[in-house]
Amino acid sequence: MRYLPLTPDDRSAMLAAIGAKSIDDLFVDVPEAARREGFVDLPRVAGELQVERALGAMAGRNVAAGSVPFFCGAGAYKHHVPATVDHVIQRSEFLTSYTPYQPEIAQGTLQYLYEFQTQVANLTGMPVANASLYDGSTAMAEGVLMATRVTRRNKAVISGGVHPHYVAATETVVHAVGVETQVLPAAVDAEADVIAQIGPDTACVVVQTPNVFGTATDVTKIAEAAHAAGALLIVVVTEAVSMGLLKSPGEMGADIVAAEGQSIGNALNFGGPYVGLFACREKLIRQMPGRLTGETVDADGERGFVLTLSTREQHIRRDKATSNICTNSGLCTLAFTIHMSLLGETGLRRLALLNHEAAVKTRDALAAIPGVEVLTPRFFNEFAVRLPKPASEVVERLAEKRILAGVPYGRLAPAAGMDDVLLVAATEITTDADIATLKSALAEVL
Amino acid sequence: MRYLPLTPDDRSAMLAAIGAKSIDDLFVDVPEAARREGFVDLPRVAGELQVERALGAMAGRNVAAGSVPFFCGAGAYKHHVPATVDHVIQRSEFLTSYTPYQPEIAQGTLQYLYEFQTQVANLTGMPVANASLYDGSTAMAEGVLMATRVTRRNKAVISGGVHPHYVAATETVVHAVGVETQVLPAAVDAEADVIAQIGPDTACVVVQTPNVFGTATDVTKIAEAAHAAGALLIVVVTEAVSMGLLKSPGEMGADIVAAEGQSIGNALNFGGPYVGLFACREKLIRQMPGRLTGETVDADGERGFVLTLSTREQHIRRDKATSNICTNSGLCTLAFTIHMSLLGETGLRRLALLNHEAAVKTRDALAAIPGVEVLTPRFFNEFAVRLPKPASEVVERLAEKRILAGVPYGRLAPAAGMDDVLLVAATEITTDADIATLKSALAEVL
Amino acid sequence: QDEHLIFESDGWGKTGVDLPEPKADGSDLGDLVRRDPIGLPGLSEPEAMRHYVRLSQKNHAIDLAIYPLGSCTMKHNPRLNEKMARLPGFSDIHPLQPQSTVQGALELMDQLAHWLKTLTGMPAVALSPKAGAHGELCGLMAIRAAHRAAGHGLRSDKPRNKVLVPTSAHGTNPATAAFVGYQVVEIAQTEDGRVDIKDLEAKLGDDVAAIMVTNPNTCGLFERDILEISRLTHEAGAYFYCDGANFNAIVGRVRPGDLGVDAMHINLHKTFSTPHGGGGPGAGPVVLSEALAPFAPAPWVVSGEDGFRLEEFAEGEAAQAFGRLCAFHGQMGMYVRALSYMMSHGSDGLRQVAEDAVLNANYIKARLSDLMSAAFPEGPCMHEALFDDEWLKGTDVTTLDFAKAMIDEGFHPMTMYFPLVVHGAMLIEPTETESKQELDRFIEAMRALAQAAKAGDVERFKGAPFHAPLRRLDETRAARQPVLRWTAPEGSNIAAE
Amino acid sequence: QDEHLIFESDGWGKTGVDLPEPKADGSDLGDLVRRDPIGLPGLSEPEAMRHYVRLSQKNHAIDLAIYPLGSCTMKHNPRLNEKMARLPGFSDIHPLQPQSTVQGALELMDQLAHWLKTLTGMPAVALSPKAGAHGELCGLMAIRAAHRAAGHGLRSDKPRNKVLVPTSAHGTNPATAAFVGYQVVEIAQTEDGRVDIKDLEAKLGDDVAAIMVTNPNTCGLFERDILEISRLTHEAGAYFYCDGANFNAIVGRVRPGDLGVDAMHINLHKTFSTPHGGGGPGAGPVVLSEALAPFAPAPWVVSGEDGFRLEEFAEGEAAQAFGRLCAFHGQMGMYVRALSYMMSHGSDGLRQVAEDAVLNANYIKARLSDLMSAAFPEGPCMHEALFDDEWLKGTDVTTLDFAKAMIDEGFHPMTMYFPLVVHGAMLIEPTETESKQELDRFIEAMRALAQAAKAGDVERFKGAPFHAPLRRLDETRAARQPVLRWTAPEGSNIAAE
Repeated sequence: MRYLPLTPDDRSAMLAAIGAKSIDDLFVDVPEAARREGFVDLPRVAGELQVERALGAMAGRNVAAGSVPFFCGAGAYKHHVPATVDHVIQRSEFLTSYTPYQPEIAQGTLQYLYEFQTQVANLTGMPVANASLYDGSTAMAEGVLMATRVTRRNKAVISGGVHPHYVAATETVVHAVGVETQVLPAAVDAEADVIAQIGPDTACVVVQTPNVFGTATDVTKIAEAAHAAGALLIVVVTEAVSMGLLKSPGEMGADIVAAEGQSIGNALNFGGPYVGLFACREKLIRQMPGRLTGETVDADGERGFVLTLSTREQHIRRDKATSNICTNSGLCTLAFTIHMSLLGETGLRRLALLNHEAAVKTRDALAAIPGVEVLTPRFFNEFAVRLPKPASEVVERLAEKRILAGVPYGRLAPAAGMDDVLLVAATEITTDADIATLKSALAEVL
Repeated sequence: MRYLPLTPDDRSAMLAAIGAKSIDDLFVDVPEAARREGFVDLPRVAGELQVERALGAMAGRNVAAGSVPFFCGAGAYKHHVPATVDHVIQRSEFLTSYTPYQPEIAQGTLQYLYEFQTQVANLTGMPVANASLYDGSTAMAEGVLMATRVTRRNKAVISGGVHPHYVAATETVVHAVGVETQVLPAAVDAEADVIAQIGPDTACVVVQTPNVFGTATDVTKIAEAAHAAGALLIVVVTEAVSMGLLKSPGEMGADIVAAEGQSIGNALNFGGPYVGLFACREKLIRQMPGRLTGETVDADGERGFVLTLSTREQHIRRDKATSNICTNSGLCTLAFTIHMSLLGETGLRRLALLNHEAAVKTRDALAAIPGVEVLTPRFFNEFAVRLPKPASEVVERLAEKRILAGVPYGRLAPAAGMDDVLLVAATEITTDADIATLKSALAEVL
Repeated sequence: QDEHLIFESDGWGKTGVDLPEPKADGSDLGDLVRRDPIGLPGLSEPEAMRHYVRLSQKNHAIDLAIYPLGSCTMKHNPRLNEKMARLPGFSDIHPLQPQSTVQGALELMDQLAHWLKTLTGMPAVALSPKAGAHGELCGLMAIRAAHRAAGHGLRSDKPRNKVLVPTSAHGTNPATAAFVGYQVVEIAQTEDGRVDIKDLEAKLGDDVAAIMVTNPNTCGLFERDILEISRLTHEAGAYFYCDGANFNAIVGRVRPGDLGVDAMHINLHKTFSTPHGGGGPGAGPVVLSEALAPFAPAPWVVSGEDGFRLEEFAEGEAAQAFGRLCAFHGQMGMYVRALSYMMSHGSDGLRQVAEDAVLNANYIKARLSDLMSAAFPEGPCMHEALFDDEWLKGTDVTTLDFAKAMIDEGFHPMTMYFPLVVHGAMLIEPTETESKQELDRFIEAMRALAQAAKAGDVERFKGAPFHAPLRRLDETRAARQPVLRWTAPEGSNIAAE
Repeated sequence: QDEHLIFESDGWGKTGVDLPEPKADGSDLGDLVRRDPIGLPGLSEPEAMRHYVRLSQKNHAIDLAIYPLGSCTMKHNPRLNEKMARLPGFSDIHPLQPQSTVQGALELMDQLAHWLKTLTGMPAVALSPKAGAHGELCGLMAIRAAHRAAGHGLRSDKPRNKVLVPTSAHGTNPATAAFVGYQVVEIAQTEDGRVDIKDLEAKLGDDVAAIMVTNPNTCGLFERDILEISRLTHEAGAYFYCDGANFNAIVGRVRPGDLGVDAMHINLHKTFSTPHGGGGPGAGPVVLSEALAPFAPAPWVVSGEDGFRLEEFAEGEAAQAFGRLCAFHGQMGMYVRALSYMMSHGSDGLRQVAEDAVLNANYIKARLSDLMSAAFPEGPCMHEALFDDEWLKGTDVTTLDFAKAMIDEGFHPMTMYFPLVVHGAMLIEPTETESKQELDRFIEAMRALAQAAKAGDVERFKGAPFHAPLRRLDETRAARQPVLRWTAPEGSNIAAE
């Protein structure tokens, strides 16, 4: 087996050095009843060629986003990632290193995490960010928990514009610790309803902008209302590129930002791995979940970086930790950092404008189709339309024509009664030809 | 432009430091008549996405070997290359380094070249090998030139079993320096005719085994005859994997081996870059062309490697050099070395047997088709068949069915009058299903 | 050599990405548009490449030398897996594409599930947990849901509100149990490093929801009484959660299902070699027993006549589950790598993995035990060898010092001060992908260091590392005055926040 | 840290590739089968990975720091190009597939030819030369063929059997000319580093086949009299071969066709950034004038109504050519990379390449000329700055010593002792892909070193490098007692030859 360096001779010599007769001697502690002789019922060792063929066949049965006109979004976006990004993250020294617990020989990882934290803080307009969480949805859950720790209140008010999967993932976790959630009805402009629900028991208000219907909102007033009530404002962002064009959550008064960073540097990957961005106000640092990198000096006074404030974490605090999280999205974080370093402010703003431009073009094209009603008035790169037929049917019909037309809102929330709503996203990869193809095919199937 | 780090501000500051008013000041030595204003008539700067789309479209118009039943050989072979190989050769430290003229900071390159030289020497059964030439065909040309230098004779006898492109490439070069070539008629067992042509003016005899028709020959007798006449024997090998199963050229008495190393570690690449293997007897070292790596010590007595015997080379000897060659196939050499290190003797022998097995199976399948005559009696992984129709027509018809059935000999040598001969190769990638598909499709088009 | 931060480059205003000139200016968004500088430097591609390549060379990596972190399992990461994960048919598909366009992806998830279930002897698996700790969460929530369904929820009359955890457990175990509302009760450990059955028996009762046991445990030992432990647990009406971090030691030889396990997460990076990537991303699928299977979270794949289907919302009995754990379907990129690894090994190769991992660890233990004090000298260890600092007594060298001195020898230190039950613990896990040659090199270096420590060469340890990119770092200072981001120096004219 | 050779590993008998068990045993091949051991160790994949990754870290690379080798042009190698070259539609096609199945590949060759012809202002190009020196061969053979066709072959009555080459030329120029049977005659150089027109005029005559001039030349200077040179050459009935190694200095601003060039090779790695790869593979297409175009070697691409066609054998007028240069169609993998690079830059970006390359070189020259002696202080240089060792006189430090001391500062040395026309030459080429920040870092280090040399800190130079994987190597010993391969130590039981 190509990954196993020991030869039969090595094994014999080593058993002799140990003083064991056979390998079975080393498994004596396993109760006899649980010892398995022979091999489990699965195929035997396979060469690279065989594995490539088997997995290649599976891969071949999927329709890759880059090969067709593509308009899916709803929390995962197809962007172009520079070749440099994927090259660097595959370097042995990044790919095959561990959590940087020994900072003297892990400055590579620690420094890029520090750069990442700074980039995320600046992008979100917040003073500090952590070194990432699993994804945007679990970041939202951690945000709500953190808000309850900070405010010592027990209720989260969640806008109806937040991605239903984010709400579900959050409720799973926060309900477990007894936090109450009040989820407002889904609506394209759901944020308008939030302020009225804030009460003295509200730990936090959670809003998303652009929301799941694409609506971009200035949440400054919601922040003011939350703060007036002693609650925190959590802003969720599922499309990180939007912050290159839209006012940052920090500027609008967010206390905590939970965002999905997949759009920068990371592929669609059928939903994971992604990278959760998490930023907050400075005074909340010690209540933050997850890994943090900080600056310090070494014994010679040279600048260096270390993981810090680990007294919040499970490996030190055990059952008193701020979260049970033990990893971050290391390599996805690196991809984010490199892509963002390449973009810079100039590139990010331009990228954001190109996304917006493509979405506006798409909107204009679809709006011209009889029977299609555009629902979202102000959006970044995604908007909702109402169709005269169930959206999932339409999407399937278009998939047969090799067009991936978007995400039916009903797929995210079957019970919402909005089965005729389709979420349509466009990015810098969307061409005029893609839009024209979508337009004519959609007109045909309606 | 993403590859150009200077900003407009940088440029101004630098011009100021230089004392130039504008960039044009730095081009004053260009005669005015030759200065070009404005841009040449070509497209402007393009982003990664645009370039990927344009080149991706071109790539998409080719039929990749791995996607169809594939039987082409004739000097270039489709083998499976482990993922590790391509990963390592893309490491910055290998990919973006230069010729190792500064050995203190190039030991990575120098050591693998030393390993490569040893592997090639052992594989070919020769005492020494150089650090590679451009490809097998130019290696053969260099071999003939070297033989004329060593023997001070002026004529090369070339077997009719040598790949016609190799002969053409060799004649181009050796005719330029006035070396005479006698190329014997093409025949499946052409080696049988060679001995009779050796004379007192023969500098070298060039034979290929397996030859272009796939025939494997024991050339020991030819070596003896050549040596008896004071000539050198040059053995050409176009399929390096064959040496894992067949007697090595060295064992059979070769003085010089010129081989194509593409089969180990390197992709088909539509014909290049490939890697020329070049090995010879020890006493001929100082007449060798190309780069050589040797062992030495550093100032502290530590073992290290350097480029050596460079007094043979053009940058020192100028018009007295053994060759004008200035590069080697560096990165292809590395790919060869890594793949060979992974294979080891055990893996190489097994790989060779699998190739032979696949070719025998293919032979048996085709032999059963009425009208197909198998011409090659003893072969490694390639053989010739005579078809009842012109081979190029048959190949085109099968290509329409997305089967790449082999190489018509007539494509290599239109004047040889062997247009009905097809060269068919099989390797470890050939499946039973591929063979069955070829068989039934071939039967159909004949 | 100091490598500046990107914020200290001259990249303000530059970009390393060529994009067409946008026609949109965002004016249709009015007030929503961001006006202030964001504070993101841009680098040309050559500068970015060089910056990150330089940084990378400051890292240790498994591709450079043994990385003997006990409990972390740093093994070789095959590049085939990286190549497979990058096939556009896997990497370039959207989680919410029509299912008819992702049949191959669903098949892959189904196949992965099949391999995991077969190897563990368990009937069900929840794939979506995004890391080991997330898997623990998933498992405990399934247990909680099952108890609730049986009338023993946390707010019921007869609440099962305790989780028993051995002292030697990973920190995530108590953290997770507490996280989902359980009271954590520690179980004592015997002198030979196993769960104290007597103590367990005493603490089991109708208020116990589950036990969480790592097996092989964090001392690198197999729990000999594991069948007894699971019997007692089930008799008490509790569930057996197994921390699967060390499954790599037994894969192919022991099926957790045969041990009575009800739920176990599998760290795909530990047993199935998905890359650690400097700390993630991980993946922590959870296998479940018949009893817990109905309480798995959405989504899951079912295979039917017309292909594969992804169930994204629980219906019927499954609606008793607790919902979903994350936005989409989990770590697809890791599924591909793990399946590629499993298919490569096959059932024979995977069994060999466990055997070689255990053999390598015992070899290290055998070769070092004359100089260093094995924490549990009697009997074999499993995949990792545990030493304490007894042997350093009187040398003035601590476990930490010793670890830092290993850096100067070109090795990554072993895990130290974990598990907590052993004083000055040094936990060494070589994994199965180390050759005897590399093990011998490591052992010789360790022996030389141990002799130096005993010989009183204290400065070599106290000052270590001397030959690393940096000397020892001041972690206290970092925590006391946290500096968690770069800020422009005062007086600079950088257009950042 | 010494890294053993693979032959010193314990890999005799191992393999790192899993292959099915062959059913064939080769017995049908009888005597032809190899029986003796070959002598090839095998490594498991983790061992192979580690060995080569460790080795790699002993190399300097452009991705680590500036690599200022004059005349070698070490610039950034975009990874986009690597990605494009690996598209299966390019990397996984056979050179002898039916042409109907490689239309995209032929289109790419056609496109590449179009860009090269347009940028050089030349009507034809031969793509197949496999490196710069191979391109020189191609060009001179075309010239030879043209003279032969005109009755001035080497064996004719009025042979044109001389090639004029300036003293400053690359070694490949005289080597190639001699190789194809020409007598090499050197042309003198003026004090300002250019071709001495008087000397050229004196030597031109009806026995001269060609001149070979590098422009910009190897002193980094543009040949001011280039139009005069080509006029005189053509008047004498000779051809003008231009060594295109330094085309990167003028691309987009000057077209060699406008200078009267008849043939010029283009090192794709220098101007169009295909990776050097530790010494190759290169690629050296040759552009040709109208007069030489009929003498191009096979194969070439023609575009017709029904697509692209590869002509593999010369017919008609083209049959006057000299045949083919190599087995197939040249360095396809490099064509893809070069076209990817050219398309990325576009006509505007390529012009900027030349301007920035020249600007960077002049900046270095300007910033160092007070401490070091520029070989040609007057006027601007082109893409490289040339210094001599005049300024080191009396310091006991040689150019070599200075170069080795640069290693200790983290930089690769510049090219030294070339061109030969300058004493103790130091030829510095930064390329356009260096930022001002990196140039300033380099310049500061160079200045500090220069000051140290002048201050008499000789040991810092004589002993250098001190901070490299190895100290200075004994090259004389290597050449005197050549050890060109590993052999098993006597008495070892290794089953090798």
